[in-house]
Amino acid sequence: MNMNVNIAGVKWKNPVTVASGTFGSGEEFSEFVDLNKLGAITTKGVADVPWAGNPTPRVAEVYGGMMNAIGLQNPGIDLFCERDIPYLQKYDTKIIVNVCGHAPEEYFRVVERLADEPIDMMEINISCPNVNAGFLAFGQDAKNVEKLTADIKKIAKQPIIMKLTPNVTDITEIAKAAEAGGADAISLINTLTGMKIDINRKTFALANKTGGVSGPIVKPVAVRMVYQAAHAVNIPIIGMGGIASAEDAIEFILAGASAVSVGTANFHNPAVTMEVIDGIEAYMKKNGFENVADMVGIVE
Amino acid sequence: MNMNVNIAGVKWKNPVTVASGTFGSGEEFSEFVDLNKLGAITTKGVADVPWAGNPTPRVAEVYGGMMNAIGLQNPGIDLFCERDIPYLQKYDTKIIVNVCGHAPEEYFRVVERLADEPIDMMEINISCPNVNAGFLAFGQDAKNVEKLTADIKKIAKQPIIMKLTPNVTDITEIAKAAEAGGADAISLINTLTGMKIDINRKTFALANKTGGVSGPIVKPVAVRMVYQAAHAVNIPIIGMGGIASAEDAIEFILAGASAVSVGTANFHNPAVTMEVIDGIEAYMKKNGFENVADMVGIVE
Amino acid sequence: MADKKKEQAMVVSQEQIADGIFSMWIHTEAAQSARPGQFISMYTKDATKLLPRPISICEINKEDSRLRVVYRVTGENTGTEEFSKLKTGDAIPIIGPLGNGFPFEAAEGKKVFLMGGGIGVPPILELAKQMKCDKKQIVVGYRDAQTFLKEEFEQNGELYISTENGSVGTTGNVMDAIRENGLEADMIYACGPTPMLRAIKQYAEEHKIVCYISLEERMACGIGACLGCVCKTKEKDAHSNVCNKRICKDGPVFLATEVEI
Amino acid sequence: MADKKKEQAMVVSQEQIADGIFSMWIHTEAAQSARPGQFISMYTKDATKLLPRPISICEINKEDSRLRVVYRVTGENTGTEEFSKLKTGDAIPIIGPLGNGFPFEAAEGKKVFLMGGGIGVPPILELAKQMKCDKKQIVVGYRDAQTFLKEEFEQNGELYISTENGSVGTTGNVMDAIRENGLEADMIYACGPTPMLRAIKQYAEEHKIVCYISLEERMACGIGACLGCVCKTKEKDAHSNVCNKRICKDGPVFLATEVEI
Ligand SMILES: Cc1cc2nc3c(=O)[nH]c(=O)nc-3n(C[C@H](O)[C@H](O)[C@H](O)COP(=O)(O)OP(=O)(O)OC[C@H]3O[C@@H](n4cnc5c(N)ncnc54)[C@H](O)[C@@H]3O)c2cc1C
Ligand SMILES: Cc1cc2nc3c(=O)[nH]c(=O)nc-3n(C[C@H](O)[C@H](O)[C@H](O)COP(=O)(O)OP(=O)(O)OC[C@H]3O[C@@H](n4cnc5c(N)ncnc54)[C@H](O)[C@@H]3O)c2cc1C
Ligand SMILES: Cc1cc2nc3c(=O)[nH]c(=O)nc-3n(C[C@H](O)[C@H](O)[C@H](O)COP(=O)(O)O)c2cc1C
Ligand SMILES: Cc1cc2nc3c(=O)[nH]c(=O)nc-3n(C[C@H](O)[C@H](O)[C@H](O)COP(=O)(O)O)c2cc1C
Ligand code: FES
Ligand code: FES
Repeated sequence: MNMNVNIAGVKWKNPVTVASGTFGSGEEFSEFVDLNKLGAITTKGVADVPWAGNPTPRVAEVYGGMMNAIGLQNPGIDLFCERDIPYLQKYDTKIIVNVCGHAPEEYFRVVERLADEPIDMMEINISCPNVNAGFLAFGQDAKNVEKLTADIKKIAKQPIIMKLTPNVTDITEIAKAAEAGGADAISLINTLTGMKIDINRKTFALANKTGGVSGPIVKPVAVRMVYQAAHAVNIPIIGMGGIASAEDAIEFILAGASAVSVGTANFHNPAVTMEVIDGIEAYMKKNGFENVADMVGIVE
Repeated sequence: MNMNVNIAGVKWKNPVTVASGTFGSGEEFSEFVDLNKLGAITTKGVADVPWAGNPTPRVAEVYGGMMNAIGLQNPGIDLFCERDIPYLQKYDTKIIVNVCGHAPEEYFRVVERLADEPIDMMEINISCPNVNAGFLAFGQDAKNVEKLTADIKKIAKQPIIMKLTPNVTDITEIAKAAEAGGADAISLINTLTGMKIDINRKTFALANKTGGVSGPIVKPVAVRMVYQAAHAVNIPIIGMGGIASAEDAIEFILAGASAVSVGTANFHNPAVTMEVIDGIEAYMKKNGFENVADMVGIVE
Repeated sequence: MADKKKEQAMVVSQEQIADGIFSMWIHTEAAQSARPGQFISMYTKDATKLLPRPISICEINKEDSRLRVVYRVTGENTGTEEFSKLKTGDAIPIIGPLGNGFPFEAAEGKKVFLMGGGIGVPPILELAKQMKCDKKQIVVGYRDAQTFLKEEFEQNGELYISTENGSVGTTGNVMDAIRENGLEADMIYACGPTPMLRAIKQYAEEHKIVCYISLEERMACGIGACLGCVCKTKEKDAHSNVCNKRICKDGPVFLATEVEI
Repeated sequence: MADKKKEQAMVVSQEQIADGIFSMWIHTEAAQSARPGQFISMYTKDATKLLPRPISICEINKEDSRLRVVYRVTGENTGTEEFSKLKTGDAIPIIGPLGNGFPFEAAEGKKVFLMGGGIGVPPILELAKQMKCDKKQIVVGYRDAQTFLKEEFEQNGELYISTENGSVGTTGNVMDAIRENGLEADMIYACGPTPMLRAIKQYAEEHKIVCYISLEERMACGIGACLGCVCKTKEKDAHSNVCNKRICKDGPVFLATEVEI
């Protein structure tokens, strides 16, 4: 059974990583998960300078999922390079650094700073709905996406994954823009923008009013978008949105994802990634797949 | 306690109707629900001529909701006017006819045909994602929406509700377009486009591949969009998407909906609408609201 | 009006009668008006599973207000798996009886095949019990020796069995059983997987005999409102105004000649 | 490494000790390393409720590997309502112990206030049990006469009670109880609603005494990964590199002077 996947020239030992922001820098989960077993670790988003994030409450439970408006709190790229990258290097797994910013220049600074760091890939989060509330995120406009991707590609030394927001009319348009800009891969979906009102307190559940919806409830939309994107572009896709079991992960792979990320499910069961990896292998055995790559996109 | 609401000049006895397509023509539910108790009955979509709809399977269960790709099967406006409207007239409730079409002319024919029928409002479904697969629906383009609304308003004799799709980047843009076109009200959300893959059979759960996601899992997105739309337009909003209890309905009302529709929940509990109505009244009592209209949009 | 409702039926007894096949008696008002070939919508208590599971009525006991259902557990974490864990006294939310049922009265004086295959076998039992006809030939097909409901069938007609692996009765399917035993009929009632129904429909056409078949489709409402569960019809249907009928409301039993399968 | 896990703890006993307040003993490995002021994440079995419920450890019994939690049922259809229905022998999924706990060792030789309010009262019990200090003054505030855990507190220090409706002890809040009884201390440990903690923090500042407070916030991971549960800090925090600390990981107990509440 061959679980290896090749994502834009980077060989992962299996197709399972974690969704940015749901796994800290990896360290927080190291007591629960053998980090060596993961195909890759995707870190929380990091910006050029430290960000304090949004006021609390920042998280809320909703039926079958959650909402967050963390607001991309992060320690800034300098401390991140000093502390978090060396920590992850101790493990035999690929390192994907998720990058965020308010404006192109902020992204560039982080990408430049990371150029000579021992990381394997970068994931560019152009889709956080919680920053610059009131404005549409970069990632909702195809022209922005193509330009930003192209500009980042000029300075990046590692393969670039553009992470797409699902809050768009036509995901294929955005996926194609990322590809046209030279993205090495795309990942999707980021969170769906939602709202929860506490009818007893007559106020919003989140201080930020809106937040990003994640967890099992977003899976049907996520699978659809991965499928559509897979039929629109020729670069690999990292699929995510509600994956909580091997079955969920396989659904994304059959729809066209070359790899998958597990997010919110880590909060319900910190060891879920191990179960997902083992479950994919069991499915391959049962269904006669030699290579996990042979499963990608076979449901058309 | 005053449960009356005034939606574009039409007085409903309470703010609760049913979501189009989930309640047949009303008759199918009459054994379970006292139709006289509903604020309004919204019929399934009707087109100028009969439509056969999509191949089966047309429905699939997903975690916390369902997907459908009925494909707007309907008996055509002539039989509808002959049979379904007279049936509904027997009840003391408002009649809202949901109208669908593949092209503007098809909508016009239905709207014209309904002009002299004893119905109270029309809801224009410009958002069905299951028709013309591969093309974006009318409702995803603001210019289309404004033009179609304006053209329909020219010939319609009853107030017009434009029903918006959530599969858009910016719901406020579409809501404003409907208002600019002269819509008397808007309703949202229609279904989110999703996909489900059966990993054992290695095929799509729906013959149509994609389908519309509905039920509790869409509520956070629906509440957010209702809130955003309520802050973008001055016409009344009929809110829906995952309402399965009075608490859910109240969440939409506090977010800015003047009335609400109950959809998928009817399949889980055919009498749910009665519980929603009674529960809203109980909440008003407990929270000291004299008029249901006083609750609309108070969480800002 | 507004007299039907989702009710909390009560589990009277439950037993496993074959690998993955369970038989449950429930106490329910629905028993009073139930007919063979009708079904009930059974609901799970898992808050993430919202749609009904349509399950055929296998036996009716009006006196004690009881219905029997026989169903297959289709996998892990399914609604049917949840049902299989219910114990005597547990509540189970249902709606029913639903659908039209078999027009068994039409069989009077006729030589009849009552045919069932796989998990389509159960509804044939109550049909056999209520049917009055000249010659009641029950032809049921199973995968293997787990011929659930066999004893009950033997008490209600002439029983012919086919099994795919040949362990009991005719090796093959129900059509093979008819051929092997040289059976004849002038009317058919059948329930089972689509390939079996297709073969039966063709047989009925060739032999020019009236044939009723019970169909299956994914359902959302179960009461005719959502148009999820349609089948194609040969002629335009008066209600839908297109060539579609609703299996939950207009069926599940149809004249084989009126539907395209 | 990878030695912690979500475990299935077992309910040893459960009783209601006041209106809507339940006390549960569970059998869990977590008892071995637990400290007063730490909490556990309790998970519901409702597949629609995915996030943990953080609940403070109220008592620790290492010998029998047991923890006690005392919690309020916050409403209908909540996770805590589900917990309240658990019976002896039932499994309950938990992660823990989590957080830092009270640094009770620092109290040695000191005159101490151990203060709790409302549903912040429970963690004070194990704290009182483990603390060795010169003068152990337990000051706890309740809404009314339902002074749950009162007997246990009486056995572990000098007990002062305030009730909002004046039915027991001082009428008012815990600060009123201190004033009314003319109490003094040179160290404070407190847990309770934010307004109470604010008042205590101010009191400690005025009296220039060291004060530890236990904070609450909505959590998603409970283990420091999601940054959902932060509180504002006065100085830049070394880990976050901003003026935020994680309540689940860096807390829930903080020096009152280091956080802004
Ligand atoms: C009229 C009718 C009568 C039936 N009678 C019986 C019977 O007597 N005994 C029996 O074992 N089975 C019967 N079935 C099939 C039975 O409905 C399904 O096996 C059952 O719904 C599967 O549910 P699940 O919880 O096991 O599967 P899940 O996979 O959890 O079901 C998910 C969804 O798909 C639907 N679904 C899955 N399989 C089918 C199917 N084959 N047909 C229709 N819906 C399906 C479920 O109802 C549910 O909404 C009947 C079906 C119909 C339409
Ligand atoms: C460190 C810490 C220790 C706590 N110790 C106790 C205790 O010993 N006894 C006790 O009764 N309560 C305690 N609480 C509060 C307790 O966590 C909430 O009352 C509980 O989570 C509510 O869950 P629910 O299922 O009743 O409500 P739901 O409304 O179903 O909860 C929905 C979501 O909101 C979260 N939530 C709701 N209220 C709170 C709250 N006040 N604080 C944090 N999260 C909340 C839940 O965890 C869940 O994720 C503590 C909170 C924290 C942060
Ligand atoms: C608490 C939280 C924090 C997140 N932070 C980030 C982030 O920093 N960068 C990012 O690209 N996505 C972030 N996301 C989005 C996830 O990476 C993922 O795209 C999304 O949650 C959908 O997957 P899931 O349903 O498996 O959680 C965050 C999600 C959650 C729940
Ligand atoms: C089976 C089904 C059929 C539907 N048919 C229509 C339709 O004909 N016209 C329409 O405007 N919306 C239709 N809808 C969308 C619903 O009216 C509603 O907008 C959506 O389901 C969200 O509400 P819910 O989550 O309460 O179901 C349909 C939904 C379902 C589930
Ligand atoms: S299931 Fe809704 S019409 Fe049959
Ligand atoms: S709850 Fe995730 S960091 Fe505290």
